[in-house]
Amino acid sequence: MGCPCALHLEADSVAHAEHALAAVRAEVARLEAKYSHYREDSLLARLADAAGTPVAVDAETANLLDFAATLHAQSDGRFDITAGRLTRLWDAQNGRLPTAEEIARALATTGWHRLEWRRPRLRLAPGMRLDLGGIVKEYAADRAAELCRAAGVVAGVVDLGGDLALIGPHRDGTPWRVGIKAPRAPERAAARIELPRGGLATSGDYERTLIVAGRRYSHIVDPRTGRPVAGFASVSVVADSCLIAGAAATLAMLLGVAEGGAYLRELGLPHLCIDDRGRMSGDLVFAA
Amino acid sequence: MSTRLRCAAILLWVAATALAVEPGTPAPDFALRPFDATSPVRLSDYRGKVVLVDFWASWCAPCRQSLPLYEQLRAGFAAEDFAILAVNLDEDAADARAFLAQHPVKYITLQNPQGDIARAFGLKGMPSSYLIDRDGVVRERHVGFEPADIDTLKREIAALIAQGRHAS
Amino acid sequence: MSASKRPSPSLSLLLAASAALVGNRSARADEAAPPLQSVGYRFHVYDEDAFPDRPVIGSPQRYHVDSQQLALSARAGERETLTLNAVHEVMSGSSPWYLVPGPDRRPIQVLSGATIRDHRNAIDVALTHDAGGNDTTTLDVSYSQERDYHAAAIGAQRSVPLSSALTLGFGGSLSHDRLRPTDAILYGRIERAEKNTWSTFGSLSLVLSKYAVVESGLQLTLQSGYLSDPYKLVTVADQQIADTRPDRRGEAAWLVRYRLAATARASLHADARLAANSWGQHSVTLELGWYQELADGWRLIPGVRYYAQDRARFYAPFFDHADGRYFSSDYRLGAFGALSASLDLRKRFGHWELSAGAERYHAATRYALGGADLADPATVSYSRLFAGLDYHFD
Amino acid sequence: MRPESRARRLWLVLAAALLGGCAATPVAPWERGRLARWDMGWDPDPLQAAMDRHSHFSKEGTSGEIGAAGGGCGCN
Repeated sequence: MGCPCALHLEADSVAHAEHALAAVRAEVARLEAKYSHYREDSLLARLADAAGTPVAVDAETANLLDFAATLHAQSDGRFDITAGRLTRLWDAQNGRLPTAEEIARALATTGWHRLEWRRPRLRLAPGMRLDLGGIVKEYAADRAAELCRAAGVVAGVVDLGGDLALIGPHRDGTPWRVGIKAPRAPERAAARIELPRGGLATSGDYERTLIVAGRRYSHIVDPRTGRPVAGFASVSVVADSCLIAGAAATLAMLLGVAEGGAYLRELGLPHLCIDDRGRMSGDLVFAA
Repeated sequence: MSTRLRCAAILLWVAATALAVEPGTPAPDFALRPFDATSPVRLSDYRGKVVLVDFWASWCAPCRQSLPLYEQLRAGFAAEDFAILAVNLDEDAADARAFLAQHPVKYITLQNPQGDIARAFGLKGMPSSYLIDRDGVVRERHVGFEPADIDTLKREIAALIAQGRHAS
Repeated sequence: MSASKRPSPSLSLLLAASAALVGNRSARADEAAPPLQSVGYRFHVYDEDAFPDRPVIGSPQRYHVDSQQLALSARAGERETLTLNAVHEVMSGSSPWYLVPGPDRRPIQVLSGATIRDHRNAIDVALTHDAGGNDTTTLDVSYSQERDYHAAAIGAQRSVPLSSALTLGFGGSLSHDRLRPTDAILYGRIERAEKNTWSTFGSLSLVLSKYAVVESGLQLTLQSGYLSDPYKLVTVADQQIADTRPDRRGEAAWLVRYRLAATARASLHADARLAANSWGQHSVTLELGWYQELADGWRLIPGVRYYAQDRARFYAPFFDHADGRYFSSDYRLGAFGALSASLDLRKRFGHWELSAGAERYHAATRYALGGADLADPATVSYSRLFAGLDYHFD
Repeated sequence: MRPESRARRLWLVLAAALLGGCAATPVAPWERGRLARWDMGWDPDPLQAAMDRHSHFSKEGTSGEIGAAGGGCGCN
């Protein structure tokens, strides 16, 4: 997943733990291969190659697309997985700012309305590329936790680069103490909270960030303007699943400081927002 | 072929070709009386909302599981443009009432002891549910019920609610 | 793009949209439901009529069996049900040994002097997989153990709907039985023996109307091994020799079952069976039951049963000459018929169900299929009583 | 009457009953309330049915049922 991953388990035996670890590794590798934004052999790359013609997708992909459709509706179009070309332009790997012409060209292949989605058939507009950032890593964390439970390991945490899915509380029933990353010093925790189950996800401008001439350009791009969002440095959300937490956090990032905070309050999910000056807001502030 | 056997063959053929409501076709409208009210409820009154029409009966074993889960579904989507209309097909209303006393639900339960609405929908099994979009078009059909189906249904309902917002 | 609209936050929509991906385990009823579905207990008393005052050697007291049955059924997976049936029986009494010709050539029964006291323990475990839509597969394993008899069996059966009205059933079973008769040396009985039973069946059931269903099935059974009764003797030319039967037996049975929902609160059960085996026996069975629901959870179930068979080729009360290879005077291989009547009363209150019932089984040579020349005095009538208590968890 | 001819007559009656079934009117899924009743099962009380079969099997020379047969016992 291109980020440090960790698995904390409490199991009956080393063999038990290794069994769970192997299952997690295989699952994360499977999802990485299938939905990677970068790999040219991924399903997303193959869908981009087939853009213009309808393709029947598998049930898992269909479920992810349906989930993305709901997020698109909830964010009034700001969360848009069709923005793959745009997000690539603003990726740190480019090392330079995109030109206005490049942005305009990417925008022309972006937009949920340009995609035809009627389960199980998907047709991308020519030139369109999907980006499942904000969903797929979080989904992978939930899947990994589920696999651990299925393997009989009921206490533990899956950590995929700061997105956490709880397998279950410590074996004595106490919750895990988990840290929320500080956006400007990701090695340090901005806050610590206790979590028995569910998921915690953070969306921030510190990952895959393009820095040009001392200015930070978030990889989270508003598909309506084609430019990175400005506002929060990071948003962390706690929810029943890492998937929900990640989706809510990404949506809040996209909505910006004023609307994003209101959105999270209305959802009623515990959250911590940190703006670009390091000011914190949200009901998890006490944990900082 | 004897007349009797020929009759049987014709009846079976008629049964096999009876029109069934498939996803993509408009849901047949109906007006049915609820258990707890006198004035009939029309499906078309719910145009603009996503509607789940569930055909059930007290004798249908999976309905013991489906009713409580549909009640959770109703509660989960209470704030949305979503409604459940349950069409009961018991011949004897007393059986249905006894079942509802055991498995109380807050969504609307309608009586269709003659089964003509079930026939209009061309039910293939019991229970059967039809997910109808805001324009009154059947989008999904589920025959039988298993607890895991509720997740599929939730996704489908969420997708239809999202689509409606889109169009508006 | 148009001016920004206010987003519409809805956690329930987010949860719903993600349900298919990450599940929503707390909302599922199957995890909250108890794995146990039902538990049942029955106590049966089976009592054979004593020999009437006829000349008898030995005790006139015949078989008496007290049986206890414990059954439970539990969910064993999302689509699997496990049922377990355990039986403990205590048998006592004397059993027919052999017949001798009386002064008027009427057979006289000789009973073994010793009173048998034995018990039997049996267990049957069945796992049913329900693929939905009436498509089920059942595997079962059973074991039965007595002091002198052990039987282990496995079976499988499948039920597949062919159309909305027609269902196909088929299956088979295999049983391996081991005998170690008691007092084998003392009485010159076989010391140990085995037999195997293969059985297969196929059936079709058809929905006739809103009120009636019918099922027709054929069962074929093949037995091989030691099929004689080690405890029985037979009089051949005034000598008692061991009961001697062929070591193979094939049997075919055709069954028809009919169920009619006669009224809103009652149904009629009618079962018929025709059977024939390679030992020359034929039989007819007719069974009628009426399930009447009464007020307040009461239910009354009267039933009648008619059974008639003719005799096996090598059966006679006694043989004057030793011509032939096989000899048996086991009354079960003779010609007889039986009429039985039963009455079952049940009362349901909440999750509990109390049941009690009785059966009177009256057997006589005069009911035999095709009649019989000589009445076998061992032909037995019995009475049966039972009481039970069941608990249903749902 | 000879046993064979009596048996043959019964076969005929049962066969006619079965063929009559071909003329059955199709029953819609929602019309199966009566058929779904407990007392309309082939063996509504399997526990009781097992015991009935056991006692008949131990007394009679022939047997047979629809369904997989179980193991034997010393009773027969």
